[in-house]
Amino acid sequence: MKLHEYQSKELLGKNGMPIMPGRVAASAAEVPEIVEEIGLPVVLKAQVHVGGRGKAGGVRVVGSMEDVVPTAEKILGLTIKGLPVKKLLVTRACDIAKEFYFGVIFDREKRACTMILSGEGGVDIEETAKENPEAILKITSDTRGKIYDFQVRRAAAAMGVPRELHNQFIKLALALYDMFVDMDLTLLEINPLVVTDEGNLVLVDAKIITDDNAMYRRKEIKEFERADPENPDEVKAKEYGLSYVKLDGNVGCIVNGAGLAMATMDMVKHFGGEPANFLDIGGSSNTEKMKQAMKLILSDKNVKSILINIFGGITRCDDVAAGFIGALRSENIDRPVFIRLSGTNEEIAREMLEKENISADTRMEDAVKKAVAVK
Amino acid sequence: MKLHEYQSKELLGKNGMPIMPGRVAASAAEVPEIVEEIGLPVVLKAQVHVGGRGKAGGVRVVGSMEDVVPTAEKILGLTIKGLPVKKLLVTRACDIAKEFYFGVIFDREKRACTMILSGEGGVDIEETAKENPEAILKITSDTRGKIYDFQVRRAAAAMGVPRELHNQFIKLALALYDMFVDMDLTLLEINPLVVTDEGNLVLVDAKIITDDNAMYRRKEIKEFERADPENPDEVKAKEYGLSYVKLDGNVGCIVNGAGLAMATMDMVKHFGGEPANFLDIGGSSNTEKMKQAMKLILSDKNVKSILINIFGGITRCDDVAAGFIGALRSENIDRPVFIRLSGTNEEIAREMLEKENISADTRMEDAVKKAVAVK
Amino acid sequence: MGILIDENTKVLIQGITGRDGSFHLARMIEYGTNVVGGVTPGKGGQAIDGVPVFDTVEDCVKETGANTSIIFVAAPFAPGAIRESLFNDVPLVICITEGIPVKDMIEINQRLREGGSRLVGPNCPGLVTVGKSKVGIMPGHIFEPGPVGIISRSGTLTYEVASELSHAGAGQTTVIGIGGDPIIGTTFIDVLEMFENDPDTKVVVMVGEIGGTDEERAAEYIKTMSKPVVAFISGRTAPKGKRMGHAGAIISGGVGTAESKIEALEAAGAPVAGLVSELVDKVKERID
Amino acid sequence: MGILIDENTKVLIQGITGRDGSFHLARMIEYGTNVVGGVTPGKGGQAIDGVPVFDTVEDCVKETGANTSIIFVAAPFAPGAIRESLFNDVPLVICITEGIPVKDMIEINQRLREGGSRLVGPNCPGLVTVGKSKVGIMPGHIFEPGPVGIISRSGTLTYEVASELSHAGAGQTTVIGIGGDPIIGTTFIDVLEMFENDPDTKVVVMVGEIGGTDEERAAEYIKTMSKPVVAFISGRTAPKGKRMGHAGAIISGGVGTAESKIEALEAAGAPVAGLVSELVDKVKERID
Repeated sequence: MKLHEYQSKELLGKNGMPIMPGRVAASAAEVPEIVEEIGLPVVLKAQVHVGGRGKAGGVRVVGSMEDVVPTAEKILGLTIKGLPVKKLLVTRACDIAKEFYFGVIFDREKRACTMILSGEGGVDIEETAKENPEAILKITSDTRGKIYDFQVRRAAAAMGVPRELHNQFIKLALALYDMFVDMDLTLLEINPLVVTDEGNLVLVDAKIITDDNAMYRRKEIKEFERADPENPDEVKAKEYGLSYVKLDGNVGCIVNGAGLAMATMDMVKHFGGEPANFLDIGGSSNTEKMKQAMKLILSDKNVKSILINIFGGITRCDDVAAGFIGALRSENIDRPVFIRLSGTNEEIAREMLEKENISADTRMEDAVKKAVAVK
Repeated sequence: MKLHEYQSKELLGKNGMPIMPGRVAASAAEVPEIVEEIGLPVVLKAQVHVGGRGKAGGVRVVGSMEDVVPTAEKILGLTIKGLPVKKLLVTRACDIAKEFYFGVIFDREKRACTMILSGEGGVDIEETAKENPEAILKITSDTRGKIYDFQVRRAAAAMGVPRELHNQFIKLALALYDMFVDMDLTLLEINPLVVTDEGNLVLVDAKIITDDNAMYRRKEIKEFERADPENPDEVKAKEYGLSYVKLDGNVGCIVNGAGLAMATMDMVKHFGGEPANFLDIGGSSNTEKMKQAMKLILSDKNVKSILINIFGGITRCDDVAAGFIGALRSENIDRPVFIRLSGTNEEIAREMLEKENISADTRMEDAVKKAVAVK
Repeated sequence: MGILIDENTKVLIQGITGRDGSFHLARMIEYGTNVVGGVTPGKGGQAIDGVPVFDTVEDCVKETGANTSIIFVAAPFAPGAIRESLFNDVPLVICITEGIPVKDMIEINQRLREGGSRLVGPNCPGLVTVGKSKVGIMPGHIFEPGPVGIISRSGTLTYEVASELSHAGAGQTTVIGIGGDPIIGTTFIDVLEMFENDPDTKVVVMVGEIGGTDEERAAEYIKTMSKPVVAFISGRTAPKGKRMGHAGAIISGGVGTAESKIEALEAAGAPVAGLVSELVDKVKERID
Repeated sequence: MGILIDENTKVLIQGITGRDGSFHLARMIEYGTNVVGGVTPGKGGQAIDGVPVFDTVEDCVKETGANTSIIFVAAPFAPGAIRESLFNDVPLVICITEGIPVKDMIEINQRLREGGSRLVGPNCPGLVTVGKSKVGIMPGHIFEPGPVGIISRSGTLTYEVASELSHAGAGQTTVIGIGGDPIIGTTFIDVLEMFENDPDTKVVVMVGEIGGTDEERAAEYIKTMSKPVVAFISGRTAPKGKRMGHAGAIISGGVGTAESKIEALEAAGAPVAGLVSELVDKVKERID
């Protein structure tokens, strides 16, 4: 799960990291009070999950009180890369003597955590990585999952952290690394991490992605998602154990297993259709999951036909059938549904469906072709 | 450092471990108020650092209010194995359905931590270890310093913990183990750990020894020592970086290094003397240490002669000489002192001493013989 | 033959008394798997479908001689269950559980490097050596004996592939789902090597998907193999995944897409099918 | 010859700018030790007695080719200093610092088992290969070249023994103090084996003390040695140490006393002296 900048900073602040004071606002009217509290100059930053906010006019420095509300209104009126700006982070501006890039990421290839540091902080870090790779320093955690002060000390010298700030920088980098590990993050990115004119280190922008699988033990982070979800439908789906991504097509897909779900979408495309979504009901199904999946697909007005493709393993076909029959009773299913069932408890499921006069295909291709044919 | 039972229990209680309510008292007059607070019946336990308190009458259960003060007075009047009882732990009595032995110790041979468990709890555990060793279960921490729930689960079954208490027992054992590690202990012994009639686990007696070397990061434990030292002289010595153990002889010894200190004592004995103490001034001496060492030895009225045996390595002979000369000025040195100096900065030291008309031997045997000769 | 499991495999089920554990216990017995015991802490002493339940893996292994463990324990407790099997040197551990946090798997991966056990999964369907032993959640009736070895990162897509191959008369030696999580105990290369050395396997099917670079690495190994490999990659038409900040781009540098996988595999001589039916045709060609 | 260090040893000093580090830097240079660099975090770029100071061990090793590290860092930071040298694969690490908590040493001991470096100490005086290199805090003038190898758990008692042997004309190959802490990197047996294989060492002196069972274990090894070993055990008359509860008795079962050590060593053919003068006599007998 991706946190908003303001949520990331709240988390960083709670963990004692150096951030400028600030608060989030949902309307321009709330902003002056916040500015009174933290003092001018301030930065107003659009809270949307896309890059390039600055270039789109979503980040502005305001130096006088009279400009606060008009600027806030301007930003809240923006739509950046298709996303309307609904919230604004108001934060005290800080002067910047030098900018660094700091990140920690779960490194899939190394099966470890990698800290990434660069003296060339700012928006063009990916460019730097390509064109000047030696300006990017990487420290990968060892067999004990640790990164050591002496490793960061070398990096600090190499990336040009002023010598008198080395100890402060090492302490901060290791504290951020510990937070990454302790909070089950998969990405923690500070860009830029700045040195102010007074010689303090401040985290100016922050991006956090969490490990969804660990949220059962990270209630404090889960709260962020509830409070301000990136995509409400996807979050709701997740609560029921469904993995859902909305797309632009018109064939609604309900599949068990991510691989089969992707193969189903590939096949829908192959036969000329366009999937309306990715939806994996996951393993170990229960009837409620299936009902919620139907509800979710039906709520998408673009959907013209619904394709249910189940190959039971740990998911039992009878659970799926029971869920579908439940949905049949409670929901208004106003679009054609094509079902394919194979695998665990397939026979029981077929019997249940036959009683409702519903037939189900045995082979995936048959059901996909029928669903795609609906125009 | 060895904690008193009442201190051990305070530490256990603070860490959420199940102990009976209670408090320590330094006089019989304080006891009734404590009993009012925690309720009858109570156990009154002498707080002395020796085994066999029970047999000596130092542990008594009191069931009625009128017996409280007389019993407390009786215990406070005891001297157990030479130690006068100065404090009393007043604790609520608990009924005992079953007794277990539980310990964690730093295991020098294995260079690891070992948990020791037995269904045969109580005073005779060492007897059990000898005669019925299979009744003693040992779990040694693995290469990661961990002990696992599944290991304790097997032990719980083997030692006869009632099945319905297995989960509670495992949780408690692992919490005690974590506390042992987190608090830098070298011994944590609960004997007995009891199951009450109501089926609760309670820690009835507790012994804790801490790692002196880790006290710089365990301030909360260091406080215990300050508040109620086992041996005030030894504690004071430790504060100056001296390692001191009082003995019964009359040759006061000041030596650098534990090995040389022991060899010096062996030699004193060999030539017919009796060392008054073990005193290692440690490495990296400073002049203050030497002065404090002199003060400590002089305060022992049994001391007839003082032997200073220094072989400088990291300890520099000139520092020792300066400290001795300082003591000469500030203390009343009323007994003969014999000095042996060799090693680092020996020449400088000799010069310094010569100016004070003090001579020092070069070889250990010479100084030892002189010190022993004083009667 | 086949790989990893056969008629001598003695299976213990961790989480045997749970909904999934007990259900698949019955399915495995039905298939002919030699399930010798189960573990559910606190429930030792019971029996379920005639199989004894123990409190700990150590007890179970000592009593039954189990040499393979399958884990049906809920995600918060699954890392502990894996550790328990590794601690007791169970040679083969199969973890069905999905949803284990990455942090736990980093640590378990380290333990695997230090010890002698093999982990399959987590978040995998397990494996079957056709006609001999099934240690997993795959529906048993879809497999037929034959010369094809299947390795897959997916669960249900594996069933789809196996089922279609069976229908087409292309039976299997061993079918193994290695799991789709970022950190898994057994990778494509490990299994490719086993199939390369298995005399009964004539053709290998490798089912991959977008994400990670395991397929690209497998392609390097395929170049050295004597047996034909046919691949399938799902997610060709999937929308691009969510970006992992700049750090993700710095670390991965653009690999892991369907295109990069297909390119690597075809360059290694392994044709990549886009539909299961196409895969079946390619496999049949190589059997004959 | 001698063991562990010689004229090719390139020494780096961790904590070179501290009181003890800078003092013993000068003493080591005086002895002829090839000190090539030092490390004090935050003080890189300076030079002290002509020796360059670096911020990290990695920098120092890369610049100077140092192959031996000696640590003078205060106890709270000493475990980190050891880790840094181990992390950078410095082959020989000598830790002078005393007072390191047991918990840290348990972890460092584990790292030593995993890696290829050797640690001597902590809480040790270091070592000297007479006339060639001194890496430690021993006073250099007390040693004379000769055929005796000395291993000791003690610091100053080692000087006593070496000094008396030198006076008596029994010079040394290498003198090493392994440290008196409960967990040390290099044990009696490790060093006995090195002396056994060192052609220049004719007689080995082993200085032990009460506590632990390293002397008892060493006795087992001594049985297999071709060279004579003479031992000294201090603490024969020391009062019994503080009891470590019942647990201590259960774990140790009565070994570790002077009596048990003397008995084990004499049974292994190593005479045990009670006074240094007696030790000197026994060594002289075995040289001649």
